[in-house]
Amino acid sequence: MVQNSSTSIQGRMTTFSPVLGPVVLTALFAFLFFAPMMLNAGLLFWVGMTMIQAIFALSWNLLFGYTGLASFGHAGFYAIGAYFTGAALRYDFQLPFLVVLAVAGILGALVALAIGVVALKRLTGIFLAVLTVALTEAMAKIIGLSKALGEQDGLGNIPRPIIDLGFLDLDLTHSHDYYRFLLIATVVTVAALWWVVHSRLGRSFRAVREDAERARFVGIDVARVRVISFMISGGTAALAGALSAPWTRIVTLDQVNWLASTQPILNSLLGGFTSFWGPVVGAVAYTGINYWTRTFAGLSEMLVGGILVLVILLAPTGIVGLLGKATRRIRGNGGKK
Amino acid sequence: MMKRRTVLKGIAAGAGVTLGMNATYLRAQTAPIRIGASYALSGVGAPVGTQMLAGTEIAIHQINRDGGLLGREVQLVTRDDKYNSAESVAIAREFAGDGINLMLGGSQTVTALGLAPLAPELNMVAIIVAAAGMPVTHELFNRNIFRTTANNYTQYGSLGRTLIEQNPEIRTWVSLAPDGDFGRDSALFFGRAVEKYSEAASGEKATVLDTIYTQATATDFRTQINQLMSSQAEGLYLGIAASAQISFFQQARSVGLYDKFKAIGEVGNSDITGKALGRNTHPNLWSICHWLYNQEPFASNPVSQQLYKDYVELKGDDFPSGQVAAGHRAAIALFEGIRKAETTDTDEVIGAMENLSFESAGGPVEFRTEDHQMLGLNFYSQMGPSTEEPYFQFNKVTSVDAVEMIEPANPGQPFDINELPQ
Amino acid sequence: MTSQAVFVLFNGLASGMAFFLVAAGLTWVFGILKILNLAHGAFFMLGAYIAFTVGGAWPASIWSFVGVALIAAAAVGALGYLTDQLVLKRLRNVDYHYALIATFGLMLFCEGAAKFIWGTDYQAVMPPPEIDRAIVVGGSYISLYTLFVIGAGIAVFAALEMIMHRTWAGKIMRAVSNDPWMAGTLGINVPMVLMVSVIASFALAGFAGGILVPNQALSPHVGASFVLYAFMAVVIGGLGSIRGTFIACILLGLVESANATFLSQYGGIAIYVMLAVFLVWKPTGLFPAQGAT
Amino acid sequence: MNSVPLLEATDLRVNYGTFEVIKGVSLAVQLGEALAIIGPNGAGKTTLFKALTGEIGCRAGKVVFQGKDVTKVSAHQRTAEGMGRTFQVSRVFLELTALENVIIALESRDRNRRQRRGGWWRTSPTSGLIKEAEALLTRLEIGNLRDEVATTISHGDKKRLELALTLALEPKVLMLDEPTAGMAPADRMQIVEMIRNIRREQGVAVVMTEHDMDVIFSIADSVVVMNYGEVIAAGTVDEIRNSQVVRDVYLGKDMYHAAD
Repeated sequence: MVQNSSTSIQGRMTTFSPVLGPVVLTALFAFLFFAPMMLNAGLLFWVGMTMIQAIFALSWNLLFGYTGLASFGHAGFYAIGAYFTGAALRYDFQLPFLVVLAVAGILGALVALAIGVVALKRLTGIFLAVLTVALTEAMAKIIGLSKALGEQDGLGNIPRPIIDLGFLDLDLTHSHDYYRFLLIATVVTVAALWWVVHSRLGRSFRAVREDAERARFVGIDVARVRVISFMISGGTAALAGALSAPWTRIVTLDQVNWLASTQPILNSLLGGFTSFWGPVVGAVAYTGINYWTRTFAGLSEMLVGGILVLVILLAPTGIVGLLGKATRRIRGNGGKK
Repeated sequence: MMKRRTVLKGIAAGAGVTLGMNATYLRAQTAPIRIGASYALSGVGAPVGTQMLAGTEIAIHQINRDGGLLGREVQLVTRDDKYNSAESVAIAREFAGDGINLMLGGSQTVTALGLAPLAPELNMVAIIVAAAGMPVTHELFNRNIFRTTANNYTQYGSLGRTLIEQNPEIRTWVSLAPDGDFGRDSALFFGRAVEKYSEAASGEKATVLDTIYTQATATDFRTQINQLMSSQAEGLYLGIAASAQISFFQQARSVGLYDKFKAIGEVGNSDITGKALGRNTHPNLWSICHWLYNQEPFASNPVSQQLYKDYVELKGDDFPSGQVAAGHRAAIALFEGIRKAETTDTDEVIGAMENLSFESAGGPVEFRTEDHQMLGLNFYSQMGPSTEEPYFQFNKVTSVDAVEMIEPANPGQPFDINELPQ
Repeated sequence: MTSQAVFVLFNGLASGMAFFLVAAGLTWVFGILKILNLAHGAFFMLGAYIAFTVGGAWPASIWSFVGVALIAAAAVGALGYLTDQLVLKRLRNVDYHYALIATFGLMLFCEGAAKFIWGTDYQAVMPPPEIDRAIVVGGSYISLYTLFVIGAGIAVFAALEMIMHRTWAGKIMRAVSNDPWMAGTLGINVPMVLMVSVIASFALAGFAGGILVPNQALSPHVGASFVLYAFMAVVIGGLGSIRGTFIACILLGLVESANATFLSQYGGIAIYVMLAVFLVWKPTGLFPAQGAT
Repeated sequence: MNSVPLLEATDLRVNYGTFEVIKGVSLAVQLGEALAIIGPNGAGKTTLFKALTGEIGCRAGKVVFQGKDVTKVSAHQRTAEGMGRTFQVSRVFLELTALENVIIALESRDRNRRQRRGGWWRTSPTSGLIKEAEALLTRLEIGNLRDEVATTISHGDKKRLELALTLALEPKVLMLDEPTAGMAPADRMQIVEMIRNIRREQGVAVVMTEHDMDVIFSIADSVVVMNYGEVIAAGTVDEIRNSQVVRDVYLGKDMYHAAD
C-alpha cells in the first residue's frame, strides 16, 4: 500500500531528445492540420475523437501520474462538460461558444472542488476510487431521469457552433472546420497541461505523488495540492467532454458509465503514465487497435482486457517506457547524460 | 482553405488521368454497388443486431443470385456500432468517406438518434432498420432517412388493440415500464388503445391503472412485482426489454404472477424471452412479431418462404428469429429504391423511395411520402410453453394495418398524443 | 402500511444477502491481499454460467442445485489459482493501482470470453422445484427461493465467522492480514496463505454465481449488477472486515428496497447518497481494519 | 537561557485507540539548544516526535513553538514556520533527481514565505534557485549526485539528501528521528560532524532521538530520558550520564534491538 514501493518505475524518462521532440511535434501538427484533405470522413472522425481522448487521458494522468490519485469515475467530469455543451448548443443558451467551453471547464473544476473539499483530505486510494465510481453512477442515474438531457436516449441533434469573434464569424458547422477548431483547442489545452506539469505547481504535484508524508514535511499543504490537481484534472476532463459534444453531435449515457471512466486509464497505461506524452501515445495506439479490430465484432472486449493485463505485467511503463528502454539500449549506455 | 482543397483535388484528378481514366470510367458502370450496414454486434444490443445482420446478408445473397442490381453486384460493408451512438456516427462518416452513400443502420433508438441528423450532411440514404422512436419521423426528420419499421405510437397502440380484442374478458389492465421517454410513451399508447378498443370488443370500457415504473437497467423487480400482485389488474403491458424482461419473468413466476395475469403484452423480446424461459414462458404472452416463418400469413408468402429457405441454407440453423426479417426488409427497401431510380445517386434514390411500394416477408409495404415512415401490416404473436424443444411455441399471429393506427404525418414537429383527434 | 414496511424489510434483507454472497469473497481477498478485485463480478458471472452448463435450466432438486453451486465454486476456485499464478502473484509488491487496473483488464477479458464461449443469447435458470413457489405474508408475496437466498447468505456469513474466529486457519489468516511481515517471521508460510485466500475468494464468487443464477437472466454482464453493490458494501463495512461487510450489505439492501417502494421516481439513487455519506462520515468503514488509520 | 523557549511541550498526551502511549510529557528546547530524547524501545520516543511535529494529533496538552500555540496546527504549517524534520528511515522523493528534490523544498519554502522568483509563466526554476540547491548539495558532500535519481543513491547519501531537503527550509529547529540509524560507523561520524557544523554556522536548535550514545554525547546539550511514555529523567548530558535512574532503566536492556 505504500506508494514508494512501485519498484518497477525507474525514474521518469525523457524519451524525446531536445532535437527530436519539436521535430516530431511539428510533423504531427502538420499531419493533423492537413488530415481533412488526406483522410476519409470516418477516419477523420476517429482522428478527432483521438484528440479528445488524448486530452481526457492527459487530464486523468495529471491526477494519477503526477499526483498519485486514481479516479475511477473520470467519465463523470467528461459527461458534465459534454452534457452542458450539448444542452447549451441544442437549447441555444445565448452564450458565445468559447464562453460555453470555459463554463464547462469551470463546472468540472467546481464539482472536483466540492468532492475534494468534502472528501479528499481523507480519501485516497481505494476510497477515492470507489467514491468517484459511485458518484459517476449516481450522476448517470440522475441524467437518466432528466427529460431535458434526453433520459436514456441521450441528447441528440446537437448543432455545431458559430464563433462570433466580433470582427469575424467562424462558422464551424462543417465538420472540417470544426475539426480544425478542435485541433487548435487540443494544442492549446495540451500546452497548458504541459505548462502545469512542468511548473512549480507541477513539481509540488510530483512531490505529493512520490511521498505525501515527506512533502508535508517540506511544508507542502498536501491536501490543498491534491484538491488543486483534482480541480485542474476535473476541469480538463470536462473540457474534453465539451469539445466532444459538437464533434459527435450526440451525447449519451454511454459516456457516463464506469466503463467510459476506464478509457483514460487504459490510454494512460498503454502509453505510459510516467511520461507526459504517454497518455497521448496511448490514445493513438488505442484508437489504432480499435480501428484495426473493428471488423472482429464481439472480440473487442477480450482484446482490450487482454492488452491491459499484458501491459501491466510486461510493460508497466507503457509504450513510451518501452521506447525509452529501446533507445537507451541502441545508444548503448544506461545513463542519460 | 477552400483553394488548397481544390488544388489537392486537382492533383488527385490529374493523377487519375495519367493512370488511365478509361479504367475509372468503366468501373463506375460495372463496379459493385456498395451498401453499408451498421448494426449492434457487440454489447447489449448484440442478440438483436446479429439477427438483423443475418437478414440483410440474406437479402444481399438473394439479389446477387438473381443477377445483381442494375447489372452490378451488390456488396455489403458491415460495421459493429457497439450499441453506441458515437460509434455509429463514426461508422456513417467512414462509409461516406469511402464513397458509400447507401446505408442501413439505427438498429436501436440510441444509434438512430446519432445517425439521423448526419445523413444530409453526408449526402446519404440512411435506412433506419428498427429504431421506433417518434423523433425520427418528427422533429429529427430529414428527407435522407427512411424508417422500415413501425413507430412506437403505431406499434404499441396496435399491441394494446390486439390484446384487448383477443382478451375482451380482461377488464383491468396495468403497465410496468422503464422510467423514461420510451417507457412512459409506450405504456401510454398501449393504455389508450386498450381503452379505445375495449368498448368495441366487449361493449364496456376497460380500466387502465396507473403505470408502475422501474429503472431501465434494473435487475431486481420484487417491489414492482409485489405492487402488480396487489393490484386489481389481470392484463399487463411489460415495457422492459432484453435481459431485464427475462429477470422479471424469473422473479415474477415463482410468486404466482402467471396465474394472476391472464394476458401479457411485451415490448418486443419475442423469441428471445421464449428461448430463455422455455417451458416457463407465460401461457398467453403477446409480442411484436416481425416474422414467423411457419405461421400464416408468412407461411404462404413467397418472400417469406424464400427467406426461410435461404436462412437455413446460409446460416445452418432451422429456427430463425423474427428480427431476421427486419434486416431483410430494410435491405429490400433500398434495393427496390435503387432499381426504381435506375441509379445509386442519393437524390434519385430518395425520390424513388418516397412513393415506393414493395413485397416483404410480411406482405406489401410502402413508404408514406411526407415523413418516410413505412406502412403495412404489423403483426402480433401469441406464445406459450411447449413440451418439445425449444419448449416454447407460437400459437397465433394476428395483424393490424398500420394505416388504421398511425398518427397523421407531421414531419419536423414533435409528436404529442394529446393533440391527436380521439 | 405495516404490510408495506414488512415487505420493505424482507426485500431489503433478500437483496442484502444476495449482495453479501458476492461481497464475501471480495472482502476476504481485500482483507488479506489489500487488492480490490475489480474482476470479482466477472468470476461470479463465470460461476453462474458454469452452474448453468452443469445443472441446466431446471434443477431437479434443491440438493442437486446446491451440489451444482459447489461444483461452480470448485471450478472458479481453480480459475482463481490460475489467475493468482499468472497475474496477481506478480503484482504483490508493486503499487496497488497496478493490481486495480490489472483486475479491471481481467474483468473485460472474462466478459469477452464468456460471450465467446456461451454466446450472447440470454439464459434463464429456474429455482429448484421445492422452493419454486411463494407464500403470502400479510398481503406481501414472498418467494421461497428468496428465503433460500437469505438463508444461504446467513449460512455463508456464519461459516466465515467460524473459520475466521474459531479455527487455527482463521487465526493464521488474521495474523497475515494484520501484519504479513510479522506473520512471516513467526514461521507462517505467507505466500501459501495468500494463495489459499485468493482461491477461497474466487470459490466464494463461483458459489454465489451458482446460488444466485435463478435470480435474474444470465448474460455475460450479469456480474456488473451485483458487483458494484459489493464494492460499496466492502467499503462501507471497513475494507476487509467480514462482519462490517455483512452489516453494510443489509443496510444497502434496506436502503435500496425502501428507495424502490417509497421514492420509486428516484429509483436507485439512495444507495449512492448513502455511500457518499458513509465515505465522508466514516471513511474507514463500520469496522475499520486493524492498522488502518 | 531563561527567555521564552523555542519549542515547548506541556503535559502532552497521545492515545492509540484507548491505549495511552504518551502520558503527560513536558519538555522545552531553547533557541540553539540541542536536545536528545532517549529511552528503550517502545518508550514512546517516536510517538512523541510525531506529536511534536504534527504528524499525529494529541489527546491533551499543548505544543508551543516560537511563542505560538501550534497544538492544532497542521504538520506542513509547522514545517513552514521553521520545524525541519527527518525520518528514521530516510524519506526523499525517490523518483526525482537529487537536485529536483532540493528544488522542491526550496520552492516550498519560497511559497510559504509568499516569495516568487521569476515570472509566473516560467516552468523551470530560476538559475538563482538552482545555484542555491547546488550549494546545499555540495555542502552536504553529495554535489556529485546532482542528477542521480534518488532511488539509485546509497543509504547514507539518502540521509544526507534528506538533511539537505530539511536545511533548504532554513528551519529554526531540526527534528532528527535517529539521524544515524542503519549507518556504518564511519558514515555515522561524518553525519555527526555535519550536524555540529550546521549548528555552529546557523545556530539552529536540534531535537533528536538516537540510540547511539556516542552520537548523543557529541551533539546534544541536554537529554530527556523516556520510559513507558513518561519522562523519567531530564538534564544535561553529564547529569544523565551519571544518573542512577537512567542506569536502572538501561542496564539489562538491549538498546540495539530492532528499530521500533
